Amino acid sequence: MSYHLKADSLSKHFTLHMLEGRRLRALEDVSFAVEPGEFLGVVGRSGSGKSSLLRCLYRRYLPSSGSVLYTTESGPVDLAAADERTVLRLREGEIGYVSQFLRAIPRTLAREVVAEPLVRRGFSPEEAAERAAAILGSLGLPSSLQEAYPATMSGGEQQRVNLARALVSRPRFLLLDEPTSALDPETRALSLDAIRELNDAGTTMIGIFHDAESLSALADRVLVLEEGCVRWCGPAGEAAELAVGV
Amino acid sequence: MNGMVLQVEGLTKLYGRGCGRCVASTGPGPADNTCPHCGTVVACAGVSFEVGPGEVLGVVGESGSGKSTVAACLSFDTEPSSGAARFARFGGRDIFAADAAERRRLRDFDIGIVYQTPQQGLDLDVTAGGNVAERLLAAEWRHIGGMRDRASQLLSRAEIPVSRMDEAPRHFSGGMRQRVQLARALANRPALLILDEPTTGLDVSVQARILDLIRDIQRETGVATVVISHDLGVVRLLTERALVMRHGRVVEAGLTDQILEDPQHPYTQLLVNSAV
Amino acid sequence: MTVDELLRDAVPGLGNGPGYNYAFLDELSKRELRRKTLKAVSIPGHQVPFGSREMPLARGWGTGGLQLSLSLVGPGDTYKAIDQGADASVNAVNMRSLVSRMAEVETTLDARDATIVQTRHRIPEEPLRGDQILVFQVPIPEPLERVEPRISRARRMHAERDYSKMWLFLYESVAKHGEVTVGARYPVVVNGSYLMDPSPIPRWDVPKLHHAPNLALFGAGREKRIYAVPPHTSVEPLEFEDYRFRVESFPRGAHCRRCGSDDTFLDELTDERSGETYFTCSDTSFCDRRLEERR
Amino acid sequence: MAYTAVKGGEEAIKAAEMLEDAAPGGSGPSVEEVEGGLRYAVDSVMSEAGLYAPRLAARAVVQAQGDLAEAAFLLRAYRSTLPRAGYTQTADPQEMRLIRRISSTFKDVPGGQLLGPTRDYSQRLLGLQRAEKPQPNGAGTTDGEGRLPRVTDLLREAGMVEGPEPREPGAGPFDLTREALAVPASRSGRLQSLSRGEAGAMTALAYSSLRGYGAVHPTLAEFRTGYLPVRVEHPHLGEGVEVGEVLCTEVEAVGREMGYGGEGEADEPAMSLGYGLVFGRCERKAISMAILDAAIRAGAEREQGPAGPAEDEEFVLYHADGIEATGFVEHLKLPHYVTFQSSLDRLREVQRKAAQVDG
Amino acid sequence: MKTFDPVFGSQRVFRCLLEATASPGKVFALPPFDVAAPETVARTLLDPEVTLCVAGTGARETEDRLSRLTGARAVPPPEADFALMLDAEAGGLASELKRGSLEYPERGATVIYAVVRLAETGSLALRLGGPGVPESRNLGVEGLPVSEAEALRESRAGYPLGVDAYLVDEAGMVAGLPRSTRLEVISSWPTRR
Repeated sequence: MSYHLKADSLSKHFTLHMLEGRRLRALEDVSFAVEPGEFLGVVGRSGSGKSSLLRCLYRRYLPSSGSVLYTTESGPVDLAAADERTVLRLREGEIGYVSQFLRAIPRTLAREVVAEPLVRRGFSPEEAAERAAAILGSLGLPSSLQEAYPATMSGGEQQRVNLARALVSRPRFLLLDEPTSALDPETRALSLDAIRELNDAGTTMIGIFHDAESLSALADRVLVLEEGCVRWCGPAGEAAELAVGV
Repeated sequence: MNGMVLQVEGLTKLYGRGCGRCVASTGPGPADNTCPHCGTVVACAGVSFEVGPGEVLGVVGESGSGKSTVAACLSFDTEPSSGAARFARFGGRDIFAADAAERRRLRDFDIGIVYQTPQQGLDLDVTAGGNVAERLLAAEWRHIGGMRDRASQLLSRAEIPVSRMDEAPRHFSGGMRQRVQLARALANRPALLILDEPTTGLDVSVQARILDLIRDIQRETGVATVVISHDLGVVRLLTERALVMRHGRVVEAGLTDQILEDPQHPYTQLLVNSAV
Repeated sequence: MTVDELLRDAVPGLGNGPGYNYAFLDELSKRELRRKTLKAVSIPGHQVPFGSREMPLARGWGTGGLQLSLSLVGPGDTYKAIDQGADASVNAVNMRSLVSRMAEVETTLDARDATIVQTRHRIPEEPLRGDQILVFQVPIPEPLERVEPRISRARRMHAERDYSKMWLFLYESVAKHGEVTVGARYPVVVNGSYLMDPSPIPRWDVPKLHHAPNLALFGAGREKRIYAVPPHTSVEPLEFEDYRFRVESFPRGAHCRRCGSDDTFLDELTDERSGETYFTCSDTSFCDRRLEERR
Repeated sequence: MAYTAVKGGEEAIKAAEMLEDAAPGGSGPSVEEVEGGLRYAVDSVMSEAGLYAPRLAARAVVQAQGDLAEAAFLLRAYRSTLPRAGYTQTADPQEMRLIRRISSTFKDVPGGQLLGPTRDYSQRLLGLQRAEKPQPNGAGTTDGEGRLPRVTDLLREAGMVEGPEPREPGAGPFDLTREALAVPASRSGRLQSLSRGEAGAMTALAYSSLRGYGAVHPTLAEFRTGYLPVRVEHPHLGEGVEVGEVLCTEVEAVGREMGYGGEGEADEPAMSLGYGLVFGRCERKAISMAILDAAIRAGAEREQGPAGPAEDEEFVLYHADGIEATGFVEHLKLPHYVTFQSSLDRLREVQRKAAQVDG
Repeated sequence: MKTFDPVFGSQRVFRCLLEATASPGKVFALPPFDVAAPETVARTLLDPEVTLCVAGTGARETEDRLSRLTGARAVPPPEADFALMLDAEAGGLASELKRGSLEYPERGATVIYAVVRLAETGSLALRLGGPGVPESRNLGVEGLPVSEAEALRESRAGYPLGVDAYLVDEAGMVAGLPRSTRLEVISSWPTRR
């Protein structure tokens, strides 16, 4: 079976030096794989390690052991061990990440925040701005707000800016950490449409959602985490009987 | 050089006579950088890193960690005790082995530096335009009109009103002085930009504007940049990779967001958790 | 035995008054000056430090030029001294009397007859020939002194030919005043290499140094440095493409009240009675000759 | 009219000299009277001229009518005409025939304090009557045979003072009269330069260091005045022959500026040493010299550079020479009308441009 | 022949050297004395303050004599302020001499080559340029190997560092080759001796 990303015995422990070296285990021996174009949902109770997993995959956390084999356009790379420059290149070129909270660039207009990845890929500022406006519009952010600083926006508005920034460059692989949690049903639907559209176009995705509807609307398969360990992994339909932590 | 702009290897700077035991007797282990045997201060030792085209590397640490010594060595303000810094624009050769004339050329053309204190990087009594023009003059510009055009471009890019071009920075605010430094550092399109605590000591709002400016200009010019700062916010905003220094040694290196969210070294954890 | 007798016995040379060698300086001092002079000529524009001796003139009163002249002169020479262009100016008179007394040389007021011309602040109007040596008295030999008072740093700047601070000085004067404001002592580049202070000659005289047929020697006694411009050597004033070097200009119609010249460097004077401004040639011997010729 | 008249400079100079010679007043003291009676003036002139010749110095004082700067200048100018007949052997100040020896480090110093002839400790009352010259009892000097121990040697043995500076490599000491001094100077170059410095300038600079422009505030480990034997190598026998003696003042000052032990010693912190040696009884100058020597070395070691002008070697050495300083200050009396004309030209041009802009 | 006089003899020889330095490659006649021409040059410039080395046939004897007469100290070539090459054909000296530093280029050595003959043409033909030379000037030398001319040229590659040279021939003619002079060997063939 060809995979786009394969985690093998991935573990993440924290050593808290300021607290007499206390150790926390966030992930333990996690293994799974995602096929190209597949949408893998990650579920589990709060504190089960969902976000830690996504962060390890994006290398915002440094995995303690195990590997994360990722198939780039030019061959496999172990994201757990790759040098920083490789990780940065992948982040720039093909792996997107939407965090739970906005980590936008301060003092930068919403439209510029979204346009920036395009500019960095060589789009002209005008075209990047146009595409940014289009995607923000499709997520229901009025153009008046597009000319404002995201830091001044509501949680929902911020979340859409965040999502738009990830979607606009149409990455090959996208990590979604509760990208719609603060949205009202109407805009949530718009967001899910945009995500699905990209997924349909071939982007492989791993996502955490706070609600079962979003999950069932998008996920092909589901990975269930419990206290940092994989409890179950299988087709989305079969997961219905499992308790989905919200 | 593997396409790198700068490769620093084993950079070491001792202040004092040295006794052969200095490096082994100092660093994060003994938690000191003064040699107990001879009193030599080991400002930094064994510092290695590389910077690629368009990259921004952060060097974080508190005062005395040796981070500014790294900047001082790279800008020839101090002579390293050992180590090398291979530089693409210098044909991949070690800049510390450069002779005086080559060093001046490197400083004039290829390495731009912004110091924490403007009086280090500027002549406060020479006009803002003159401070920029000095770099151009070093590059053998000999047309006053041409230099004034270029200087006003650079200054206005640095958000200094052109109307103040013929005023001396002594009359400028701290933030404006830093912007003049930036314009001057970029005058000859350097291949490497070194920012040594570029916003330290400025008001928060002034800091923010300068950081935005630096980020924008860095993006526009694609100049490989090393940012030295004790301020994690500065490093978070400007850099993608970072080194953490303490007692003259690099204690941690990695992706900036990883260092900030998942610091490994006890000191880095302390630093991250000390942010107010 | 008196001190004088003791000294007379100890000192070789001629009978130039008790205790003084030929040309005042002892032979070892002359030798050092000569060695340094040859080095200065070999590295045009470079300031060669030397162990400047105290002279029977105050420091700052031309001891450098005097030491050079005294190390050069021999019985076959004819010596001319000018100050501000004038042979009769106090400093020039003093130099001439000292050199003629100590070295028994001919002196002259006519630049054409001199083998050595010692000068303070001027180059004679009469073009010099290849067999003549022009010796300058230099108060401040360091052209970078205007921008860097520290000798050790200025020396390093010369070593690196790092003259951007001097250029900046000129840029600043244009930025502030719309014009390069350097009057005399205009900085020049010799042989495309070293920045040099031509001593405080007016800008009027600077072009005369460029590819001159004669050797020019510069002596700074107090600052203890010798430098030189060999014949046929480029001497270029610092200038910008859009702000060219210009010599002094005199008011339209200005001319020498004595000889009528309007192509010489003029001194500006005020008529005591009428209060009017008038001009005379700064080079008095040249003026005398023109006056003679016109009669 | 002015001294710049086209003709007549020569005559004007002669006339000026005559006026000076004919200035009112008595004939002044004789050379002998000055040599014997104005001893400090003679010492000061010898010291600043760098030539030990009391008779010639007295003659210079007479000729300069008491202008000591002028007198030092006359003597130094004369000195530069003298050929060098040979070199003396290195003198050892330990051999000094002392007339004065003071140490302010310890209450009771080995060898004892020798106040010698001085009014240091008397009231400074301007005498309004001519005093009788007293006849002192005793020779007033040590014989130079029974060497007094050196306080700095004692301190050094106790590890309190830094070791001697290592000898400079090369043939011999720097010769200030033969080479131009460059900074950083060798120690021999620096000491020679200071030893010929102008007492007033050096006192001012040393004072600035004591006042906090710098941090050198030393204690006088030893202050000695006396006659130092001068020896030259016998041309045939090869051994040293004493050819005379010179009156000198020597000062060794130790400071709290922390240095380190000397070559090969443990790297223990120790006090640093400043050294001064001058011709004659120029006591102020000798002390100032020791302070400046210490200050310059402290300045060179400071990471952030000199803490004041007195610690800045180039500043001190290039400005302390009285002959150079007075000459250049006085040269402003010479005509400068050509350069002035050139400045006028520029000023007018700038004014013209300014007027154009305003108009 | 006239005895070399330290006061007036030196003065005249010095003026001749000064002219030769100021007009490189131009051939001047040294005033004749009872001393070999290259030695009059040495005796004009040397004194106890400088160092000397002599190379070539009879070097030792000449070195001793010059040391005694002038007080100059004899040292190995890399330390010498002045070098005298009695037998220029042996070659190999210029590359050993000191060239000064960027701050003190004048500390570079001065070398005096005793050659056979100086003229406008010679077995070694040099084309000169630079300060003191209007346009260019040719100098022919008999008795200076091309390798030495090349070594001299190489010594100035880092101008202002370099070695200054005087060529003195058997007829008492002198030509200066200060370091500011550009040297080009335009032709050479083996010399007869």
